[in-house]
Amino acid sequence: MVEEIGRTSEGDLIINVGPQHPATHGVLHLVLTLNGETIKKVEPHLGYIHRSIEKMCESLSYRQFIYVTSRMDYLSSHINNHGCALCVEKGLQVEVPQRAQYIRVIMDELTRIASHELWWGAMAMDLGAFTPFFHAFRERETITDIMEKTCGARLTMNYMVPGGVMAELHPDFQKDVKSFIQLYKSKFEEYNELVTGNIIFQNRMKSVGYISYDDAISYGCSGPVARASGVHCDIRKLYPYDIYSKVAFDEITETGGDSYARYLVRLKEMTQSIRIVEQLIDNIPEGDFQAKTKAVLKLPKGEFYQRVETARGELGVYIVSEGGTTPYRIKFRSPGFSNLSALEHMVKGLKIGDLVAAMGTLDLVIPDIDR
Amino acid sequence: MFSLEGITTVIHEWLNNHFSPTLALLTEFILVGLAAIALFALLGLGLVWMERKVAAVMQIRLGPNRVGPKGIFQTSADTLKLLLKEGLVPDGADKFLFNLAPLVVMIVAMLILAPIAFAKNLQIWDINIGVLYLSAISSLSVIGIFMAGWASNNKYSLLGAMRSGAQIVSYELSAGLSVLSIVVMTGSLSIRDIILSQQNGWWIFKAHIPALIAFVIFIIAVTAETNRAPFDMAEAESELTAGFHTEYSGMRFALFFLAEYINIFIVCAVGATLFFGGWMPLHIGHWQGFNQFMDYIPSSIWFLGKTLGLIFLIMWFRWTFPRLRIDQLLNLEWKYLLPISMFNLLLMTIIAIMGWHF
Amino acid sequence: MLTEDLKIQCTELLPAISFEEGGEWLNAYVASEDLKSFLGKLRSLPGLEFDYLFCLTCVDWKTHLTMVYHFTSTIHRHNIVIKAKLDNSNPEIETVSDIWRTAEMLEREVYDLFGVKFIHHPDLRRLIMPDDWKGWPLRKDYEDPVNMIKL
Amino acid sequence: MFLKDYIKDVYGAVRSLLKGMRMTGYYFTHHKEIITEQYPDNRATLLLAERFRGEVILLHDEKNEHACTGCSACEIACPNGTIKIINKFDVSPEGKRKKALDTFVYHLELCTMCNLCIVACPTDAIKMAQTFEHSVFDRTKLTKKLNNEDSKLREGVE
Repeated sequence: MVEEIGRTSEGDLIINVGPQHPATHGVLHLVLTLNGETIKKVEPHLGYIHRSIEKMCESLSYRQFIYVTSRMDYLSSHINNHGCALCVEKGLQVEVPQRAQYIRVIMDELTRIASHELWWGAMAMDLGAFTPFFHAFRERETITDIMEKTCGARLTMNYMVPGGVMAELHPDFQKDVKSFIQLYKSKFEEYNELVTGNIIFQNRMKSVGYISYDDAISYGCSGPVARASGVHCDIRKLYPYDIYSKVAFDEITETGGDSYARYLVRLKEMTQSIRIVEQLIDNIPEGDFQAKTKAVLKLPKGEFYQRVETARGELGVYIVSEGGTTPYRIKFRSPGFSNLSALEHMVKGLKIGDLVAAMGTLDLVIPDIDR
Repeated sequence: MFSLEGITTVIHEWLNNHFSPTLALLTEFILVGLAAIALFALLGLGLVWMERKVAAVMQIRLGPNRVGPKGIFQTSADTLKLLLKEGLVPDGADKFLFNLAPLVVMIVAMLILAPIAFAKNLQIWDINIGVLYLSAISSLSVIGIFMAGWASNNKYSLLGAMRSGAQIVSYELSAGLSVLSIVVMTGSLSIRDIILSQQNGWWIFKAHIPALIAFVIFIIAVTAETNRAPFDMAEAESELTAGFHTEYSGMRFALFFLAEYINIFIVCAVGATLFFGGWMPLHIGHWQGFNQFMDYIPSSIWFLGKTLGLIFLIMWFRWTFPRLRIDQLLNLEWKYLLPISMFNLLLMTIIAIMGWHF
Repeated sequence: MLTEDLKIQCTELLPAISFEEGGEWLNAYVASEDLKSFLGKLRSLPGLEFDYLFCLTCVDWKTHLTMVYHFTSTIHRHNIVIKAKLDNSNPEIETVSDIWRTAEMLEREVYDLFGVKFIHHPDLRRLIMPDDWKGWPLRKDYEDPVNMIKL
Repeated sequence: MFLKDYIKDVYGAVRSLLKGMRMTGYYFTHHKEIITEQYPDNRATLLLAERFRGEVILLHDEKNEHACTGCSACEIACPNGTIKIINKFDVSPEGKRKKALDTFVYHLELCTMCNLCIVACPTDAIKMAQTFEHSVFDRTKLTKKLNNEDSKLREGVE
């Protein structure tokens, strides 16, 4: 007969969500303690896709380690690479040509849109609506096509190198990006009709997974998660890198702090990214796409820290150099890791369905958390 | 002209002429049973294919398109695959109940077929309490789901079964009330009488806005009762992986899967019967010419057309809406649907008493 | 607040503090036993209010370990890096997870990969590696012939 | 007042749901919007971007000559040990020993298509090919020798 296993002494149900579960988008493993449908405790178990990237990077040269970082947060691989390249440049004190800076920022923003598109579809799927996923992929596919033409890959591009970018832009690049902007603008209203305005969606997301301003800071949340609680934490605004100081865009903040606020922040961020791309796409200056660097890069002895804003939040690249050709120690401060730590605080006392809704709007990418 | 009308009468007379009455009756039993099973298989396969196609086009995809023209045999191939698969029973499962559960769900789905009129004079069992029978039997399927959830020895299954129980018990109420509003109009529980009462127009047109409201509530409630998105709390694959049938594989899973589609067919057939006149062609008051023209279309086509239309509506819901949360689901029933349908029943009663309908 | 002012204020709070030149932000070395009380003051004193711990990590220098804390203030927008040297053989330090909640997970990660014991940590277990894993993978002397492939 | 809000709630909810249904209904009736690519069937018309990184190839011209001097720059640049250059020493007619490529070993199973070797190559001897259907049943087939039999260094390439 059915045995009583997996229960606490109080009779609560312990349930494993993951490592193979549709809502965890990868191999996250959450151990839930449930009282009926109500969540009493959430305990993340990590490491199912841990590759020890930090240790790997210790044996790779400064040119080589950048490609590995595409495999952390694979949805914003350009931005990861960008952060690493910037950190190495900071150590080398290389001036990156204007053209390369423009290209980098355009690529970053396209990546951000692509990442948010995927999040939008996947989150709708978490909540039980399948159709948005495919609609989101239609637009995302256009971006990956643009990336493929210029960078040669669709997901893990490895396009940013210390000193600039790896290759010249594809001749069709500007045309393609403009046609993408057209497509995006024509389809954006659909997102609101299909998801944002829908009463079921709103009820599923409003006042779910609430995190206050102070808690968001204490938990080290960053990116859209913190901005939905009203924290100003957009690295692009606070510590501008490359040409972000020259472009006009708004830092989106909401005050709701719940899943719906996080949803709105991401949705509005896509529009802001489009705005940035529109400003830059016609004004890419002529010039080199890469600064002259030595064949073998050597960082001076010291510590270098670079913060960039990925689609999920603040990525920190911390390089400790001993003056050699490889980093002595490298640490990636991943946004998902800190955002995940706030999950238990968000969903305690809510239902299982809310866990999925809250997790969906955290936009977790598991390789980013495990590294 | 192609028609299923009177086909039963022909068979009945032929059998009675050639065999003794007992043997004839027995043969009829067997024939009906076989027909029901065949219908089952066909409907299941057809509806799964339809669902996949509808979903695909709404999701700007092509859907199944490799096995047969337009992928029409895809579902047969899938069923064949499921038949050949090993049916696993998890460790610590209650084996007897585990095996029984899909059968219960299946048998319940089959039982409801009995009073449904597929065409003029084509009805398995013209029972005088048809509507009552339908609502009574349809709520039995929750027992099968409960069994599956309990016997699987899996916490996801258990949660799914618990949700399903809460859901079906609640939504049974408003489904029953909206069915009752049509019963009030006709004054009969028999499916045959209900259809005949729509001789001069369907109830959804004849009984003004209250009938429309009753219909909307009915569709919402039956979507919930059949565990379909946006009310698929029992499955909720992004929350409970697959809910009550997480541990099922092979043929047992196929039975659950088929039963889901049969249930959709049945509730849509009931909806078509109550609100759209079943096999009754579209008649408008005293427009003799128009009515006669409509009669040329066979009654079976009318019935199937209406039912498929409603099935499409339910599929449309599924591929548009996200899932509700369990407490919101119950809120919707107890705070919105139930009060509205009770008020609506009152209105319908007044309309029926005063004779304000056409 | 400017780096110089920060320096003065930190020296007032803790005379034993020593600073490291170079680097983008103010780098300060604190003895490991003073760390907890010092960080508590950094968090709460008006004018400092380093409320955002954005990076917590450890560096293995073969002779010793160094805990590295990166702080920023969301109110004043100034940054500081606090470091604390730890003994190589028995690294121990007070947890800061009661001041910054994010430290709970980050300290678990550091414990997992470097073997630093955080005193009074609410739930100090392995986070990424399996529970029965032997050794501290990110230490420089760690050897794993199976999983580490030397090119 | 309460009743008014209640009706307003219900109306707003139904409206928002109908909006969503209008959207999916639009796609149901507009089959032109379908974006499915029928992959194995459209191989003939499938166009890959010319920079797509499928695998590393060593370029040979019609005279079976390549431009690889065997300098091992790609081997050093590779982060994964994907490339192994094995050199031999040709003896020129004047009796001088000259380094030349013997075997260009390429481990496709280790390659991450990062393009660093292509960038590192001083003579543009290697490039990325657009092939992408790499799956095989035997892992050893993924270890490839990139230079053709009897191929030699192109004249004038140093």
